[in-house]
Amino acid sequence: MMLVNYIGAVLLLATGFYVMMTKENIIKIVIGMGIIDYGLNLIIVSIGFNEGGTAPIFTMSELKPGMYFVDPVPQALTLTSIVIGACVTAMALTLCIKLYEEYGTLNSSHIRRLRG
Amino acid sequence: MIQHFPILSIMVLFLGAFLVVLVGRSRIARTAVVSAAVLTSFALMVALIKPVMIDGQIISYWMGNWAPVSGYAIGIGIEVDALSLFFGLLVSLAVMLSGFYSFKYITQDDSPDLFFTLYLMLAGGVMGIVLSGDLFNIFVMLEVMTFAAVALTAFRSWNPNAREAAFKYLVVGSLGSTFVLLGTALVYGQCHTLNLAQISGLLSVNGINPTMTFAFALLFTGFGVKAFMTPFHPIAADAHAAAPSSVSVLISGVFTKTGVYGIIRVSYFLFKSMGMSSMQTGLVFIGCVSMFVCVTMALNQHDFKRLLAFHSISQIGYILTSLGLCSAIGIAGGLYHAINHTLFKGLLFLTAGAVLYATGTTKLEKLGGLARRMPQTAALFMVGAFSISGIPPFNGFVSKWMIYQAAYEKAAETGSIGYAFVTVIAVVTSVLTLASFVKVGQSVFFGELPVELENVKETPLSMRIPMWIMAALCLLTGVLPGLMQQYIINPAVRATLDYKGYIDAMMGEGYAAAHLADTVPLAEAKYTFAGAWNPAFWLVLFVIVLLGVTVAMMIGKSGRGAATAIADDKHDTFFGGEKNTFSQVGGGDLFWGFKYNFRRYLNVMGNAHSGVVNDYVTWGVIDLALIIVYCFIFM
Amino acid sequence: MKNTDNSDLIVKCLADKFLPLSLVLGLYVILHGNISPGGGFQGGVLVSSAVLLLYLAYGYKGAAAAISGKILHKGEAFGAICYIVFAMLGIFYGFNFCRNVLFSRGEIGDIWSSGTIALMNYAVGLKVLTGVGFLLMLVIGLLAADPAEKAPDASEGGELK
Amino acid sequence: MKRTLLVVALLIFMSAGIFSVTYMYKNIPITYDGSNTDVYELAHNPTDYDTSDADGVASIIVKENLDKTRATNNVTAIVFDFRGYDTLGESFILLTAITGALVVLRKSKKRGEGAAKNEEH
Repeated sequence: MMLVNYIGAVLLLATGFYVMMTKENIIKIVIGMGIIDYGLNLIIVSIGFNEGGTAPIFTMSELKPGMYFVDPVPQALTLTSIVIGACVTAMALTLCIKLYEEYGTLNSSHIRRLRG
Repeated sequence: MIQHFPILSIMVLFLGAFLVVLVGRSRIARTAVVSAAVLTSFALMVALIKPVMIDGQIISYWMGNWAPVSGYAIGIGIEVDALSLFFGLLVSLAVMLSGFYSFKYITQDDSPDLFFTLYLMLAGGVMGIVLSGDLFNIFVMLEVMTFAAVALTAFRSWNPNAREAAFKYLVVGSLGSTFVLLGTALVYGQCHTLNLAQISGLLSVNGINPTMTFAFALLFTGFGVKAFMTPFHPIAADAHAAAPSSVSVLISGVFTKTGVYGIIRVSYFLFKSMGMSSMQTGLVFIGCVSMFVCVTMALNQHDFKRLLAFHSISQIGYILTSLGLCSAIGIAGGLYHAINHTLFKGLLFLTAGAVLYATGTTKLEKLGGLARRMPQTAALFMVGAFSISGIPPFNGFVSKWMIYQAAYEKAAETGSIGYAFVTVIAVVTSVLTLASFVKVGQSVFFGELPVELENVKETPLSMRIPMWIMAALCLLTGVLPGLMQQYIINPAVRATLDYKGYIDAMMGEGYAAAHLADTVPLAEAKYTFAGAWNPAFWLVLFVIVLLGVTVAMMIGKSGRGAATAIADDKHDTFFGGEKNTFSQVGGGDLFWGFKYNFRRYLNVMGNAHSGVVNDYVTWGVIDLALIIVYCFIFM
Repeated sequence: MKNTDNSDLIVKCLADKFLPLSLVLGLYVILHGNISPGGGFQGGVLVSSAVLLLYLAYGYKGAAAAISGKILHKGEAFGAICYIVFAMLGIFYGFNFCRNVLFSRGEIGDIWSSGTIALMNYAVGLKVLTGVGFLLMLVIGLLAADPAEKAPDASEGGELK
Repeated sequence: MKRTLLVVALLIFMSAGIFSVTYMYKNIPITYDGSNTDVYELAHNPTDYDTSDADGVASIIVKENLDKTRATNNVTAIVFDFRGYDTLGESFILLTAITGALVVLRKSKKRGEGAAKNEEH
């Protein structure tokens, strides 16, 4: 539980939203989505963090009395969420490649055949 | 044995998807695998009607037998109450009918094996959401569903708009997923668990603190994105228009239902915020804005499928409005409308797909007179149009009537003029819906047949059968509302209002009583349904009128001969005196008077639907900010 | 990046040396996923990086000669089916879905001590190494197809060589 | 106009978010207070360890893991056993994304061209 991590995660999310809202290059929009993913992963891992805790693995030789673990559940959630983020990025980039082929530009204000 | 049915009905769809990857190159194997998967899934859902809907049993199923230990749910649970089963039935029915339709429909595209892989993935993801009992699991399945929907939107390689629509859909959809995941993380931080039932029990104990208010706003908005509530609707219009029609059925009839389902779970079960009148007002407001904005946008469209897409969100607005009323009849109306929305919207999209299959275009200006070439499709379209506009013997009337009645009762109960105004908006929206379907019918199925469409043929039988089934269901749910209410709707409404039973079924008897001492009670489950009309009379009247009109037309025809399409001079004055073969008003021009008078409003809306993806994200984030402020003030 | 004629001997030699290493490391991470940090997913990605090594050394043609995209895609579906079947073992044994039915054998820390977890780990490993490998093959295919159509860019090519 | 709305919305999100997480940091107990769980004791005698005063899912999972699944890596045990269904979903996502990439990147064809090809099968 670290306040700095929490606030950092919120700032990362806000940065990602800002990038997605203002940047016209669609690659940058994808980067914004990536930043949001990092913010999410950071906040999930931080929720499970415990000051002084060790990795939640029972390896006999390293275990000493008085040790304690951090919460393993958010780490498992983060593993899933990282993969999902990677899939979002992969899918979005393939679409970007195709859009560039079709429109000859990466500028989102020119990619607007569907409107109104 | 019966407790395995929900998980099997999810896994059968996914297994089918993987088998299609392995054996999908051959058409027979592919058809067999897909049919088996969708039929098995539907059959398993139907088999659950008896125990869950009628006997009132709630199936709780722990993955890997990880039952709760000392009051904490450690594993993932699947929980099927009547509400989940209601949506599960809806989903599997739409998936089955649309799947059978696709076998023939998709032959115009290449690589159908990939199509059916993604199709079954989408279906499985939606089933996973509505049957799941775990918040993070819902997020995971939401992502499966979103990816499959995005990929299917981009599927038509010959449609130049497909990739653009898919990209916008992916960006805005991932925004929604972000909100849901952030909300889930905060809820885990508060409750130390991810099980829906346990969260529901624990949140009342701890009360609603600022973190949970923030989480509620995030979860609500996140599921709102999936339901395409108003600031998020442009992407839905793009996606529907670009996707193959059988996928449009799924996106409109099934995908949006997960958003509705999520909103019900979040606001009725988890946070129980629907007990507060301010939250009810908020949801009703969102619903009203959705239905009005989208129906006016629909009047302005020139593309068949895009128009249908806007209507789809407009009907979602009805569902949200009635759910926001939080009375038994309101919820019943909303759920009834959810069924009807899937049926008539599916039917309309399938007819649009049939038109596209036969003619190769959905532009209203290029079509016309197809009723002569495709009489069955035209008849089916009329059924769908009557249903969506709420003409009595069809199903739209019943649910809309219930929604009007619920809004009016709410107004009488609270004494606020606002809820009476909701009824007015709902009726006006219904009228505008009818108006825009008059436009579509006139410019697609009636009027002059363009020369290019002379040798259009009726669609193949395998595509017409699912449409006829949907039309029959539209009529049946319209004339048998009592039966529907008794066996399908009322159990779901009871389940919606009975969160204590939901918690107890999952966490063990007495858990809810131990934790839910001081809860705000939701609406009491009293059922006072519409009074003095009997759908059977309406059906008889409708048949009589139909027969009369047919007889009159036949008599009239024998008098006038076959010359129905000759030019008549009386229209010439409106068109500069030129003698055309037939004076048809183009599809885009039918409501030019309306458009002219509302040009300022329509200009504003047109600028807002700018097609730039940044703008859509901006509207989304602004909407989130508004909801956050609203929740922090009133919750 | 533009160097698709892969005449670079150093890259080739290093790739030949590193390819087995990366494969072994990835397989190790997959196989020991249940008792040490890592797991099927991470190991799968490590193994699939072999595609990139092949591409760097031998170009798209070399990579495509060694690896077939279709087989990778089918392998991925096969891995997913394996996963579902392992999860369904629970139902066949009379328990619930995802039930770990083969556990309680071996001491804590043994490779077989975790039962179905290990099997699922391997299924996910197979799925990820084929899946990500296939994705990389797709993207590499795009890179390989592009330069022929585009006009040569002097500012980029001149500095890289 | 749009810029102003955008900045205001972002500021609202940031202030509400920071307020919420600060509240969570100060007032809400952490999800898994590890100091209540004697890991050393647990590792040597997993069956008898008592978890009746659990403060969250994690403290039970850490115990149940050694007792029932015998995987030493807690995270892997959660990923594949306690929440194995999520991992299943995650692998579905990967397959969906890859199939989606394949769909998007395939060569674009004219309408109806696929029909002729299908008849061969």
